[in-house]
Parts: sequence; C-alpha cells; structure tokens
Amino acid sequence: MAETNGFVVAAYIVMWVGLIGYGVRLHLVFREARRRLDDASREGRKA
Amino acid sequence: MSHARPLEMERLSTAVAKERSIEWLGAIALLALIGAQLAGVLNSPPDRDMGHLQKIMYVHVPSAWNAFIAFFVVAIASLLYLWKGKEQYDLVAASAAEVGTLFTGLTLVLGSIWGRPTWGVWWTWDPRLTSTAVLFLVFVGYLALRSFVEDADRRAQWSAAVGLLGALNVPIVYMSVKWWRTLHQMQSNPSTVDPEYVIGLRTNGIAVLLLLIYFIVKRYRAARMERLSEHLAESAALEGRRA
Amino acid sequence: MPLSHDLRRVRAIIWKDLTTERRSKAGFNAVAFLGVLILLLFGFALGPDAEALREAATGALWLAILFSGVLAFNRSYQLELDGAALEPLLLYPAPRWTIFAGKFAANLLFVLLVEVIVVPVAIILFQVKSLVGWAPAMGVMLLGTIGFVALGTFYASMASRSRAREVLLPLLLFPMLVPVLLASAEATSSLLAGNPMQDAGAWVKLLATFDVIFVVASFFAFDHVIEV
Amino acid sequence: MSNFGSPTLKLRGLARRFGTRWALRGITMDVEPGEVVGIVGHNGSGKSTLLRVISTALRASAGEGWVFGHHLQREAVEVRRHIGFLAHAPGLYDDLTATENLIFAARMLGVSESTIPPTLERVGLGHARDERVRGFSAGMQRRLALARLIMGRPRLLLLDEPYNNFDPQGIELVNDVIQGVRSDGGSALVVLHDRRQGERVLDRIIELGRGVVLDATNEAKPLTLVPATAVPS
Repeated sequence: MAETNGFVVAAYIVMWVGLIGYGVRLHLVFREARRRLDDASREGRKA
Repeated sequence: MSHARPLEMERLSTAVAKERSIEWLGAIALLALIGAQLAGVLNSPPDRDMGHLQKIMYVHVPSAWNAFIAFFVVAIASLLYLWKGKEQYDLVAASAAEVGTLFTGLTLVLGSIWGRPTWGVWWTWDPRLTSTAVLFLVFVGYLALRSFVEDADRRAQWSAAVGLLGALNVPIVYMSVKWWRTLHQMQSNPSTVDPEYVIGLRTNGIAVLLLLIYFIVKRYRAARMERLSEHLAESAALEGRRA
Repeated sequence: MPLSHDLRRVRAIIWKDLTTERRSKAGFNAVAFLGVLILLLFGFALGPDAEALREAATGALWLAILFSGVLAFNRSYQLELDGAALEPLLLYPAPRWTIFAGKFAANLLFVLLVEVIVVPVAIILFQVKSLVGWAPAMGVMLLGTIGFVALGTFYASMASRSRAREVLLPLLLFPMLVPVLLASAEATSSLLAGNPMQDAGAWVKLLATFDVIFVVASFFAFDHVIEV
Repeated sequence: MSNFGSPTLKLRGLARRFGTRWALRGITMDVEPGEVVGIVGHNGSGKSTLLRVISTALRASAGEGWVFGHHLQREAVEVRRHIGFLAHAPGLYDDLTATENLIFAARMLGVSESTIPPTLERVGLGHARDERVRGFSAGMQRRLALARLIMGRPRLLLLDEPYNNFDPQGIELVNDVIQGVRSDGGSALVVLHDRRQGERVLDRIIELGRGVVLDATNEAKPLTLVPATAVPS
C-alpha cells in the first residue's frame, strides 16, 4: 500500500510545479509586455 | 471586413488604461485550490484496494475539465473574431489556447501517473486519456501555426479557422476513440463513486476553474499590451511620414 | 452568377491542375512509390509472421496512404505559388468556393489514383486472403479518403504559404484525422473478414458524419483563409 | 452599368499595413472615365501596393474605395469584373502552353474561347501558340499576361510598370491596349518606372512618396483615416 502513496505525492507535485511554473512564466511575460508598452508609448510621445 | 487599424489602437489603449488589477483573483484561486485539495485528501476514505490512489483524481479530473473549458473558450473567441473582426477576440483565443494546452499536458501526465500503479503501465488507451492526447496535438498544431505566421491579420484569420475546426472535432474524436476501445477491452471506470468523492472532485474543479480564468485573463492582458506596443510603434512611423 | 458558370470554373481548375500534374509526371510517380515503400517498411517492421501482417494490413495501408497522400496537398498549391499565379487566380470574378472545389476534386482524384496502386500492393504484401466484403470495403476507403483530402486541401491552403510547410501540414492535419483512421481501419478489416455490414455500420455512419461536417466546414473556412 | 457621372475610381484615405510597416498611409484621389493617370515614386512609395488594393487582391487596412461605384470591400466580385490588372509577375502556368493558359483564363472569366486565336495574334504570340510558357522570354510572358487581361474586356486598367525593358513593339502594344480601353470610356492607372515612359497616352501624373500622394493636381489630402466601418454617402 505504501508504494502507491509515492504516486499520489508525485501527482500533487506535478500539479503544483505545473501551475506555479506557468504562473511565474506568465508573470515574466506580463512584466516584459508592460515594459515594452511603456517604451513604445514614450517613443510615441517623442515622435 | 477590413478593420481600421487606428480604431483598433484606440480600442486597445482605452481598455489597457481602464485595466483594474486582478491579482486578487489569483490569490483567491490559489487559496481555494489549497483548501479543496486538503479537504479532498484529508477526509476521503482510503479505498479498499486502491489505497490513496484515488486522491490523484482530485488533480487529474479537474485538469481535464478545465482543459475542455479552455478549448471551448478558444472556439467561441475564434467564432467571434471571424464574425466581428475585432483583434481582442483573436488575443482571447490565443491566450485560452495556451492555457488550455498547459492543462491538457497536466491531464496527460497525471493520467499516466494514475495509470502506472492501477494498470501497471504508464499509458493505457483509455478513451478519455486518448482523446485528451489527440486534443493536445490539435492545439500544439494551433500554437505552431501561430508561431509560424508573422502578419497579424493572417495569423488571426488562420488560427481562428484552425481553432474552430479543432473544437468541432473534439466530440467526434471522443466518440471514435470510445467505440474503438469498447471493441477491444471493457472500458475501465474509476472506483465506486460515493458522494464524498464527487464533492471533492467538484470543489477542486471550481478551484482550478478560478485559476484558469485568472491565467487566461492575465495572458490576454499581456497579449493586449504586446499588440498595443506594436500599434504604437506603427503610429509613430505613421506620424513620422511628413519628416 | 449562375451556378453553371461556377461549375465550369471548378472543372477548369480541375483540368488545369491535372494537366499540369500529367505534364510533370514526376509528382504522381514519386507519391505512389512512396506509398509502396511505406508498406514495405511496415512489412519489415511487423515481421514475416503472416498472421501479424494480416492483422495489421488495413492499419498499414491507411498509414501509407496518409503519409504519401499528404505530399499531394502542398504540391497542389505550389502550382500557383511557383509562378505567382495565386493572385491572378483570386482576381477572376469567381466566388472563392470554386477554387477550393477544384483543388479538392483534383487532389481527391490524385489520391484515389495512388490508392489504385497502393491497395493491391498491400493485399499482396500483407497476404490478405479473405477478400469477401471487398466492395463495401472500397466504399469505406472512398469515404475515408474524402475526409482525408477535404481537410488536407484546406490546411494546405495555409501551410503551403507559411514557413516550415512540410512540418506544419502534417502537424495540423494528422491529429484531426484520428476518427478517419480508426473508423476506416476498423470498418475495412471487419468487412474484409466477411462480417456483415451491420458490424461496420456504426463506423461507416461516423465516417460519413465526419465527411459531411468537415467538407462543409472546409468550404466555409476556405473563404476566410485564402484571401489573407 | 455604373451610375452615370460617378468617377471610374474613387479612393478616400486608403491605407494598407504589412505587419507593423505602413505601405499606404491614406490615398485620396479620383479618376474620371476616359482618364489615363501615370503614377511615379521611388521604391517603397506604395505604387504596387496601391494597384493591388484597388484590384481587390489586397484588403485595405483603413479607408475606402469604389470602382464604377462598387465598394472595394463589400462588392469585390463586382469590382473584379471590370478590373484588368497587369502585375509585376506574369502569374502564368509554366507547364501549360500559351493557348492552354488562355483557355483556363477564358473559362474562369466566362468568355468564349473563340477569342483566343485573334488575341494571341494581337499580342504577337501567334507563332508560339502551342509552346509551353516555361520556354518563354520575359517579354513573351508579359505579352501573354496582356492577352489574358484583354480577354476580360476590362474597363479599368491597373498596369504595374508595363513599359519596363519592353521592346518598341511591346510598348506600342501597351499604348494600343490603353487607347482601346480609353476609347470605350474606361480608365487606366499606370505605374511608371520614370516619367518619360508612356507620355503619349497619359493625361496626368501623380507622385507617391512614403505611402501618400505628394503633388497630385487634385487636392492631396493628408492622412484622414476614415473608419472602414463608416457607411459612405
């Protein structure tokens, strides 16, 4: 019985690694987009 | 249906300006997920022979449900884009497709983690699992198409068509795989379904749904800002034409 | 515009595609020989045991058709792309569906001709003995091919004009063809084994539904993708 | 069939974008029936893009246009009935013969194939009637493209640098085709590599620069991006 618990733990680890991993990546993508937008609008105002 | 590019720009920039933070939704979703998982894990009785394996279902099934929800969003957004031609719908479809592919991937991995101790094999040609794998490939194709096409209009039109046809095929794929499997092997159904277990599934499903919404909205907003900065770069060039 | 004009345009496109194909014979021979080659490779992979071969015959046949037939779809648009002839084609005062109908029919004929070569070879190579229900089996093959060619022609209208077209077309097309592959392989093998039509009936109904849905969907979607 | 008195071609703020680059930034002009207008401008000024948008090969990103009163976007099939577009690339089928290329064109245009032999003679390709286009020189391919164009009996010609490195008879042929359309009350927009080309047939010349009409005799309105959805008068 014990060794099946290993699979349960593995499943939850995979779930959290997947969700947190994507959350972090999404945060980076969001910040990068925000930075590029600020640059572009500064460019826009100068032109 | 040519849409006036500058109009799109105004529409996008007002939307970005009015943006209210949704980090609260992310936080709530996270808490809900932790709560739902704890509730599910702590009070679900260990099954006679399956032991705690059943607990894997609390992450596997909600992932599958939400993957299908995400692809439903892709289909609706694609339909709206083809009909209305507004860029926002294309950006929603792209965001939902990305998040949907994440959850489909999770569903497949969790499914095989569940399969290994239960059937002794990492992969079973179980109808639901197989259909999810096909759906995963359909949307890998969708994302590949989007990455291969630069022109925004062409990318939006083409991915809308591919997204719609992909969604149209989901029920047919599921039916064909289901019949194909029942021909060859009694279909495996998870252990007895007592109400306790179903409630656990549903609460986890809703928690993951909150997270899905948060992810899609956040990815959409990032995509919208990317698109807006492209527009701003264009209009800068536009203004510069007299120079 | 009267339908007769449009049908004449569809025939014109079929005539143009097939005449060009006939002239540059290389295309058809290459695809047909590739189909036979794939069957041979399956034969080697599945080993000499006759029973195993017979068991896998229809599956191997369908995969050979899929992998060789898919080459025809990008080629069909290459006729336009090579001489920058797509724009003049789009500028004729004709509705867009006539272009898709012409390409679809020409590709269908092309793939069916490939099957005329590949199917007998498969029967020989895989020592398929019982050919009892061969007539309905051919009907199922046709239904499967229609679904395959309709989607192939549609996705190639995009893939042929984008980067990495050889990778993109199979990536877009093959996941969509799972129902066709399952239904055709199952129905064909049960028919060939002599079981009555009812057994395969469910699969044939699914195949027919698939064809109707995706031929109609391709016609509508083609308008949106060919112009951009 | 076009409503009487309306210009052959009416453009209002026509703009077109490729990815993030604007090729056309707002073209506003009219072309009257029987008028032949030359277009000059350095490379990248948007000359070819303008012709491709008017021919409905490309959709406008902003602004609107009408050919014989038909809206470029909403009545594209009607517009194509009147357009004769000679692009840079001949756009022919190399594996088909000259006659077969025209047979295909005739069936797509819905015109009788009997006009093929005389048309081939007119463009000076009678001798190469059954030769495959693959073996044709650039000049011969352009003549065949002209033959295909004539068969559609267009009333608005869109010619993209038709005179470039063309022999004298070829140039004469282009002028002859333009005169023919003009005498039927049609018009022509001719992109020129340099001003001296085709002056015998041109009524006026406009210059394009960075996607805008620079010194057109009619008012060169700056970029006025009429939203495409706004319903015209």
